[in-house]
Amino acid sequence: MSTSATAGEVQTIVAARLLAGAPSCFIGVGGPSTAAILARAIVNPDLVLVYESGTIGAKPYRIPLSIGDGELAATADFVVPVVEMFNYWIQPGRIDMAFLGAAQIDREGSLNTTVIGDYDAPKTRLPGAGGAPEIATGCDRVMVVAPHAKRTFVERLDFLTTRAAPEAVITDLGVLAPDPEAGGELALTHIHPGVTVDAVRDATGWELRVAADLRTTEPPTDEELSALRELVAR
Amino acid sequence: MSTSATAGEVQTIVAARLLAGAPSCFIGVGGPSTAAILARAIVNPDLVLVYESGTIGAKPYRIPLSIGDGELAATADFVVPVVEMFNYWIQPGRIDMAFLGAAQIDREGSLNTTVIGDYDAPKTRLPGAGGAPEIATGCDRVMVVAPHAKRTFVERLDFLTTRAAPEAVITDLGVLAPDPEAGGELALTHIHPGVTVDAVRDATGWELRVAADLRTTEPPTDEELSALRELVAR
Amino acid sequence: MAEIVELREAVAELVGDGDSVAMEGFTHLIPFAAGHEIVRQGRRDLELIRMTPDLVYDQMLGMGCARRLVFSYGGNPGVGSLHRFRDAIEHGWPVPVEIEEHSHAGMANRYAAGAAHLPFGLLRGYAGTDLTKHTNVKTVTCPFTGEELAAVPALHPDVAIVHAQEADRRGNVQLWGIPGVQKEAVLSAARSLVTVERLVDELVPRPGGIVLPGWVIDAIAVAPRGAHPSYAHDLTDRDNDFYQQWDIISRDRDDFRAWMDEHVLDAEVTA
Amino acid sequence: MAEIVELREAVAELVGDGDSVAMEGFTHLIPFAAGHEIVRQGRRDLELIRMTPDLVYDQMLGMGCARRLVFSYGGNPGVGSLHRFRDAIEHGWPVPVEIEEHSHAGMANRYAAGAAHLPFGLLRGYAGTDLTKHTNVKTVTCPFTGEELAAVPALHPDVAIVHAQEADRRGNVQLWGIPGVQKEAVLSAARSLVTVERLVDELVPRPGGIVLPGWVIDAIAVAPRGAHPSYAHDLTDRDNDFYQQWDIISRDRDDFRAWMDEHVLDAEVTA
Repeated sequence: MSTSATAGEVQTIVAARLLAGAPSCFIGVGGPSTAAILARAIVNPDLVLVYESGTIGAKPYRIPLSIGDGELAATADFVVPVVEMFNYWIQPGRIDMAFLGAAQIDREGSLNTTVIGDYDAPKTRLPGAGGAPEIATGCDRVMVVAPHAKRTFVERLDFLTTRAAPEAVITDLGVLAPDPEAGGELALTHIHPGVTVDAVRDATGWELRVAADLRTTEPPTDEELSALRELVAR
Repeated sequence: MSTSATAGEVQTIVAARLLAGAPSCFIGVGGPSTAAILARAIVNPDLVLVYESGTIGAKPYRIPLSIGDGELAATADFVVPVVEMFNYWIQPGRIDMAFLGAAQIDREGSLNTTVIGDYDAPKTRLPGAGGAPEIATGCDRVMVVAPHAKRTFVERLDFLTTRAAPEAVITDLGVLAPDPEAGGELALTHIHPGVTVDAVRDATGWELRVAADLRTTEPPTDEELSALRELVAR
Repeated sequence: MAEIVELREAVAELVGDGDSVAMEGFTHLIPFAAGHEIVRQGRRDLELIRMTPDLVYDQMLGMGCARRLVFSYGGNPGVGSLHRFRDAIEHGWPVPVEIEEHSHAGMANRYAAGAAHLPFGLLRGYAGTDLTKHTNVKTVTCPFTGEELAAVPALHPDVAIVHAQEADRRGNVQLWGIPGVQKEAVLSAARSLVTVERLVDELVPRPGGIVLPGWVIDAIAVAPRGAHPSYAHDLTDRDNDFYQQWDIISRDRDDFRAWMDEHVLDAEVTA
Repeated sequence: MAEIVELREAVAELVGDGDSVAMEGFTHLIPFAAGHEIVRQGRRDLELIRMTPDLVYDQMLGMGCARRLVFSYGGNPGVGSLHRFRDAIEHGWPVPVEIEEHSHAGMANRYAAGAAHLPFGLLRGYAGTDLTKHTNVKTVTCPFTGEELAAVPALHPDVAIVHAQEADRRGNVQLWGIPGVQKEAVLSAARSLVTVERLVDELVPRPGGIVLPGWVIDAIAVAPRGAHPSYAHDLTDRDNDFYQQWDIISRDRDDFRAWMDEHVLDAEVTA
């Protein structure tokens, strides 16, 4: 690998590593999808990928643009209707882990994907809930993947779309996790190589706690980075 | 056809005739199944046969012993799980007509298939409800097929399994239908050829009303009878 | 993740005295081999759950395996009575059996609620029947329309047992033909056992095929013809003659016991 | 019984101004051809219902067809915003649009309740979210456990429109691949239209195939490539490039209108 990893690449690789050992993972669109597909390549070849379109056990060769690309259905162990997906698979907690994204996250880890500004007179109308509220309550473990910025990590959500209690929030600057000694408030537990704590604090809209044993993320290995780049290039 | 029709054959043929023009028919085990399959042969080739095992549009060549014989699934337009059958097809009234049997029928047309004697100390324990309670309320039109006897046509049911309001009750002696002038009580509207009104009254456990315009059933034609016998012989 | 084991071992591991056991298969794919193994292992005090008890529960009731039966249609389909079922309920032979009965729609929605981890299922049902006085059904009021609907409690068996055509070597199962409530039974249960006609290297998706992934199953056991006298669509035929013979075999207690001795208790396990 | 008719005729017959219209297809089999025909016929004041509005409703909203939108995820999947959807909600352009939004689980259960002719659907959902203040969701209490659950009102659209791979000449439809909520949409609606890639003499059952019988469908119209830029599994591919181009085409009101003029309003109907 000639060039070093970008912040986004580190974020995706760190997210993928967290899937080691997970039996199954529920995937939304965008960044989380790349991380989960990468996880199958680098840490967890048996990971069952579940997309809310109804494809269970999909084995995509390329990163799909949508959660319903044809390759997902073609490579799935089985495909179920949406009603069955939510009622028989997500709601009972059969899918171990979920990767979610968000436009806003608060210090508890709750998410906004609905609106920036007032609901009835929005500044920016976002897509809305999708499957997230019930995925977050149905899956045992929730991971959030989001870019680290003040407008994303906010003191107060404009709208609470999804009450999540993420085990980890993986950003392009570091990793946040609930601090049991602070009532579960998200605290910085890892910073990515080359990132300073001040930079993370500056990109966070609340007074960010830092874990006593703050660590630096293990840098991407050549194998991880080349697997990711090869996947993205397909 | 050398021999004349038996009472049972007349009953089946009369039941089959009532299916003329019906789009779809729900079928329990036993006699009603034969009538519905016969209907496809003699009066209604497009009749959609629906069995509670989940087979919709079955086209059995032989009379199945059970409602789940392999031929039903093999010839069906489609097959659905039991939950879907009851929730998406029966409950919303998508199946036009139902044929039900019973061990006891009262003058309102309600049915007992649960128990003879006391529920907690039964004289005869019967199979129970099966699909009948919801089939009777889901389907627009209900027909009951039962042998005519005092122990079947009773003043008072030992157990009300299915609240039905049958359009017709087809027996081996005649046909009963609700009399609007008697609050919907079942009255004798047809007697089969060779049967007397007294014989029907004697075989009924309540004071049976007789319709003012009582008619004699049109005798089975040679075509009907040979179609039935051919079907039974297969 | 499903382990592929001997039927004997699977039953010993998964089915204990006093367990609630749901063995499903609606006319098709009835898990007789597993039922016989439970009889051979002498399980007692089971709560047996099944929409249509059929011959498999007639046999288990007649052998005294159950303290309780939950069902919706206890007949020999197209033939008549289930004599052991009747004898158990009418005369408590060989042991008294408590019953809880529902309609098919009620049972199906109980399984569906169990599979969805909802506490109850919702239907228009049981209206105006005597069933409501004798079974576990309540009403809920629609918060939008005020309409009253029937509510049935979710089923959560300790063990579900179903039979299927095939499993792959990773324990994924495919069944096709009449699908019944097998998926719901497995998903509603705490543990599950699937007996299969055959193992295959790879499941080839079939029209009407239903897949149960290995990660919702505890054990797979190979039991060829394990649904007899029921059947496995495309592989075996329903033995309608046997269903008719059963009416005679099962009518008398001694004849029944003799048949069970010969064909079940003393039988070589084939798999 | 389904009649096989021209798409133009089907839309004229089945979709009226002010109707509630559910056009389903979860990423796959989105009925674009029917959406374009509705635009060409100048329908107004529709209540548009769809879990994922996608480009098809972005186009219809931008053309001013709707007074109301019921949905659960209004994004361009994998790309970003739906600009016409945003403009309609943020600025009321070209006409104000009232919204009612749910979660996917809520919408799916609303369709399922509609298909089952139940007044409401039941789920563990919406808990602790601001959605409850802004949408139509209530609670019911389990009569067995006392647990509070979310209740969502059944959907009963005036018309459902879906796209499928094929129909036979009697109007029976088969679709396969990602099945979405198409069956529930059709079964919950008072009327239904299915556009298909092709007519066949006989439906050959497919793995994963879902059959909708002709007797629950009002009209079938042949519309080859009628899901583009969505797709019909095994027959056409998703046009991911177009989904990305749409982000640019739809950003500006004039560009959007020009594109719609050229590709929809002035387009020759192909079927």
